Amino acid sequence: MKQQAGMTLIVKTVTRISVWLIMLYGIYIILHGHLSPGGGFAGGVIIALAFLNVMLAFGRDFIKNWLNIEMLHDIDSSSAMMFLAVGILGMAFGGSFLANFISHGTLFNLVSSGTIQVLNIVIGLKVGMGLFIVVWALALFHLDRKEMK
Amino acid sequence: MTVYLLCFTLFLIGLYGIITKRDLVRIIISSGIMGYAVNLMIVLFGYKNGSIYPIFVKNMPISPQAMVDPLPQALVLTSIVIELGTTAMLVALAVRLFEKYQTFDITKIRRLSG
Amino acid sequence: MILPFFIIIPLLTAFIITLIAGERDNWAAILSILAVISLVALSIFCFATLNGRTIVYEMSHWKAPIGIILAVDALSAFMLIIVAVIALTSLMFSVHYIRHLSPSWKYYALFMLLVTGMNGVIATGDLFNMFVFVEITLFAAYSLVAYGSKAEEFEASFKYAIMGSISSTLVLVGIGITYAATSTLTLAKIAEVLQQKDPMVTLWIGGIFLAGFGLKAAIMPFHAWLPDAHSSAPAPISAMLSGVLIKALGVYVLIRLFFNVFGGITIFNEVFIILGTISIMVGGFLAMGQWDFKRLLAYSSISQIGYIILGLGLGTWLGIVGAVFHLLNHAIFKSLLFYNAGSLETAFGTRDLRKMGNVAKTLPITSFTSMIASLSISGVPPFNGFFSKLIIIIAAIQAGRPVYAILAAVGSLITLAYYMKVQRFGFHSQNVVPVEKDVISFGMNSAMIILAILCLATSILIIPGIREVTLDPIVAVIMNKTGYISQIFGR
Amino acid sequence: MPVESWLIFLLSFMIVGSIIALEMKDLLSAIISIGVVGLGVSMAFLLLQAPDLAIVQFLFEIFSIVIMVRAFIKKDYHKEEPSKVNKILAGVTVITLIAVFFLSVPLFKLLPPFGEPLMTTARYYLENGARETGSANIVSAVILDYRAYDTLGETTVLFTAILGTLTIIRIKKRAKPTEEEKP
Repeated sequence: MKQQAGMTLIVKTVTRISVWLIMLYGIYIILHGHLSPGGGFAGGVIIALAFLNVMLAFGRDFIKNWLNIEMLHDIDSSSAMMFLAVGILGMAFGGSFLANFISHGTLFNLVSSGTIQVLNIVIGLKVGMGLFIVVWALALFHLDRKEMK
Repeated sequence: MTVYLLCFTLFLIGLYGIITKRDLVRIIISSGIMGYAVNLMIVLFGYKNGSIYPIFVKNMPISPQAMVDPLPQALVLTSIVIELGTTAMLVALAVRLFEKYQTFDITKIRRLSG
Repeated sequence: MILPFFIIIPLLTAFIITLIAGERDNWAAILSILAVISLVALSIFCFATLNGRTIVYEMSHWKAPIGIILAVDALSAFMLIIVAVIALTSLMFSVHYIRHLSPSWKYYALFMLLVTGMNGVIATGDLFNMFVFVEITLFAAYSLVAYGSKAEEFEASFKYAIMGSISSTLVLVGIGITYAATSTLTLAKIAEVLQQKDPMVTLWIGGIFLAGFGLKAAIMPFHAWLPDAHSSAPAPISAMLSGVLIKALGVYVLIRLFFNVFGGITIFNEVFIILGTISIMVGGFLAMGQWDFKRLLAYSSISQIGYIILGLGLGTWLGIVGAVFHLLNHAIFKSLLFYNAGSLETAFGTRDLRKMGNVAKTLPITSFTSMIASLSISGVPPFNGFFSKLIIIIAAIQAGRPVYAILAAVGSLITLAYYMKVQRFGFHSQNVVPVEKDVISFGMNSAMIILAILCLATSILIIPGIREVTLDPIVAVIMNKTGYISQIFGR
Repeated sequence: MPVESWLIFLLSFMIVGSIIALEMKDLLSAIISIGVVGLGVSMAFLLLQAPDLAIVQFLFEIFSIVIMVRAFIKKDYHKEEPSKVNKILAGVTVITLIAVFFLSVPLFKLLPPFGEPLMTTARYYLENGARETGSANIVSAVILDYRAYDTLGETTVLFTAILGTLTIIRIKKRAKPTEEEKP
C-alpha cells in the first residue's frame, strides 16, 4: 500500500484535467441555485468530491501540500459565521432576522434574488470544505494508527 | 396507497435491521434505510398527479397550479443533509470502537452493562 | 425583538470559538461563560416582562403559516431560564474539570451548540424547525458524551446515536404525516386544523410523536440508552443531559405537542399516567441496585421524569403545577448530584461508592451539598423536592386515583432509600482514602454551592403570593389550548 | 397511472436491495447494495418531480458510500466471523413489525390519497414565490427565504456533525498533542 502514493499514471493525468471541470461544474451549480435545480448543498458536495478525487488519485501526502487544511477549517467556520451575519444584517436592514434585504433584481437574471444567492454561495463553501475535512480526518485517522504500530 | 405501504415496508425493514443486527456496519446501513424511506415518504405526500417540478423557466409559461408541492422537497433537502451528518458521526464512532475492541460485533462490545 | 438573540448569542459564540481556536483555550471558556451569563439575564428579563402574553417573532419577515415563527410564552421562558442557569453552573464546573481533556476549545464550541439547540427547540413555534434544532442538540450531545475518548464512552455514544437516529426518524415520519394531513407546519395552525379532522388522525400522529419524543425523554419502555450515555459523559455534560436535555427535548416537547397542539384527547393522559408510574417504580428499583454513583443517578433520572409525566397525565391544575415545579427542582438537584459525582471522581478517581470514604472530612463542600441534594430529591420537608412530590401525590388523590398516589409515595420512599445508601456508603463510610488537598477548584465548589442554595430557595415558589407570578402563568399556558392558538395568530 | 406504477417497481427494487444489503455476508457488497438503494431513491425523486432532491440525494449518496468504504473496507476488518443473529429476537421483531404494518394500513387511508395533496400553504409559495423572492426555483425560495431559519439550523447541524466527527476522531490539529488513553 505504501510504496506507491495514489493510483496509476492514467488516473493521475485524467484527474489533473477533470478536477477543474468538476469544480467549475460545482461553482456553476452553486451560482445557478436560484434558477435551476441544485444550489449550495449540491454544489458544495461536488466541490468536496473534486478534492476527494485528487486525494484518491494522488494520495494523502500530495493533498497536504496542495491544500492548506488549516485554511479549510477556517473557511468552514467563517462561512458558517457569514450565514449568521447575513441573518443579523437582515435584522438591521430588513426588519427581521434572515430577512431578504438585498434588492431582488429581475427574475431569471444570474444576479438576482438578493440574499438567496449570497446564502447559496455561503452554504456551498461551508458544505464543500466541511465535508472534505471529514473525509480527510477519517483518512488521516488510519494513517496515524499505521504509524503508531 | 400502495406506494405509501411499500414505503412503509422499507421503513420497517430498516427498523428490523437496527433491532436484530449484531454488526455496527449493518446497524449504520439500517439507519440509512430508515432515512431513505422517510425522505421518500415525505416527498410522496407532496406529489400531485400530472404536475411538474416547481421551477419557473424563462419563456415557458407554466401555471403555478400545475406544480408539485415545494415544501416537502425543502424539508427533505434538510433531512438528507442531517442523514449525512448522522452517517459521518456513526462511522467515526464505529471506527473508534473498532480500534478499541478490534471487532464490529456489538455482542462483544459490552463494557457497559445493566 | 429579543427572541432571535436566544439563538444568535450561543451560535455566534460557538462559531467564534472555532475560528480563534488553538492555543487560546482560556478565551473559549471566558467567551462561553459571558455568552451564557447574557442568556441568563435575557431569559429572566423575558420571563419578567411576559405578563401572560406570547411574544411572537416572524423569521425572515413572513407571517405564521408561510414562514417560521418563534413563539415564547411563560412555559418557554421558564424552560429558557432553566437551560441558561444550569448551563452557567455547568460551565463553571467544566473550566477545571475538563482541563485534562485536550483541545478544550472543541468542548466549549460543542457546549454552546448544545445550548443553541435547546434554546432553538424551546423558542420555536414550528414543527419542522423543532426537529432541526433537536438534531443540533443531539449531535452536540453525542460528541460530548464521547469527549473523553475512552472505550466505554464511545460505546455509550454509539448506543445514544443509534437511539437518537431511530427517534429522529420516527419524529420525521410524524412530521411527514402531520404535513400530509394538515398541509402546514406551524404548531398553532396544526392545532387549529386538527380540530376539524377525524380524531383518529390526531391519535395516530400523537402515537408516533409519543414514541419519538418519549425515546428522547427516556420514559420507561424507551429508556435503555439513558444510563449508559448519562453515566459515561463528563460530569458537567451529564448534568446538562440529565438536568435539562431530556426535559427540553423530551418533556417540554411532549407538553407542547400533547397539551397545546393535540390537546383534549383523554387517552393520552391515561398513557402518560401509566408510563409515568412504571418509570417511577422501575427506575427506582434499578437505581437501588447500582454501585456506580453516576449510573445510580442516571436511573434516578428515569424515575424522577416519571413523576413529571405522572403529574402531567393527571391533567388537573394541581397535577400540572406539581409537574412544572418538579421539572425545575429536578433540573437543580440532579445537576448538583452530578457535580458531586464529578468532584468525587476527580478526588478519588473512581465512581464506585464502595471505594470512597471520609468525604465529609476531605471534601466538606461536596459532602454538604450532596447531603442537601439527596434530601431534596428524596422529598424531605424544607427542601423543594418535598413540595413538588407532595403536590403530585395530592393531585393524584384529588383526581380520584389513589392507587397511583400510593405508588408515587412508595417511589418516593425508594428514592429516599437509595440516596441514604449513597450517603451511608459513599460519603460517611469508615474507609480512609487518601486525597490530595485542593483538587476541587473554586469554580467547581461555587457551582455546587449555587445549586445547593437554589435547592432551598426555589421552595418559596410555592408560597401563594409568589406562585401567582411564577408557576401559575406556566400552568395557564399548558392548560389553555385555544389561548395558545389565538395568542400566536394575534386574535 | 404511469408514475405510480413506476414508483411501485422502484420501491420493490429498493426493498429487495435493502434486504440484500442487510443479509449479505460481505461488507463491501452490503455497502454497494445500500448505494444502489440510494440511487433508487434518487430516481424516485426524479419521477416525483423533485430534481433538486435527486441531485442532492445522488451526490450525498456517493459521498456517504465513499466515507463508508474508506472507513470499513480494510483488510483487518474481514477476519472475524459475525456472531449469529438471535433467532428468537428476530422472530419476535418480525411478528411485531408485521402487526404494526397491518395496523397502520387503515390509518394510511385517512390521509389524502397519493397524488392529491392538500397544498394550502404550498399554493402561496407557488403563486407568489417567484415575485416575492426573485428566485425562479421555488424550492430555493422556500429553503433560503421563507424558511431560511431552517437552513441556518441545517448548516449548524452539518457544522456540529463535522466538529463532532473531528472530536471523535481526534486528529492532531494545530500541532497540539492529543492524549491517547488505552482501553
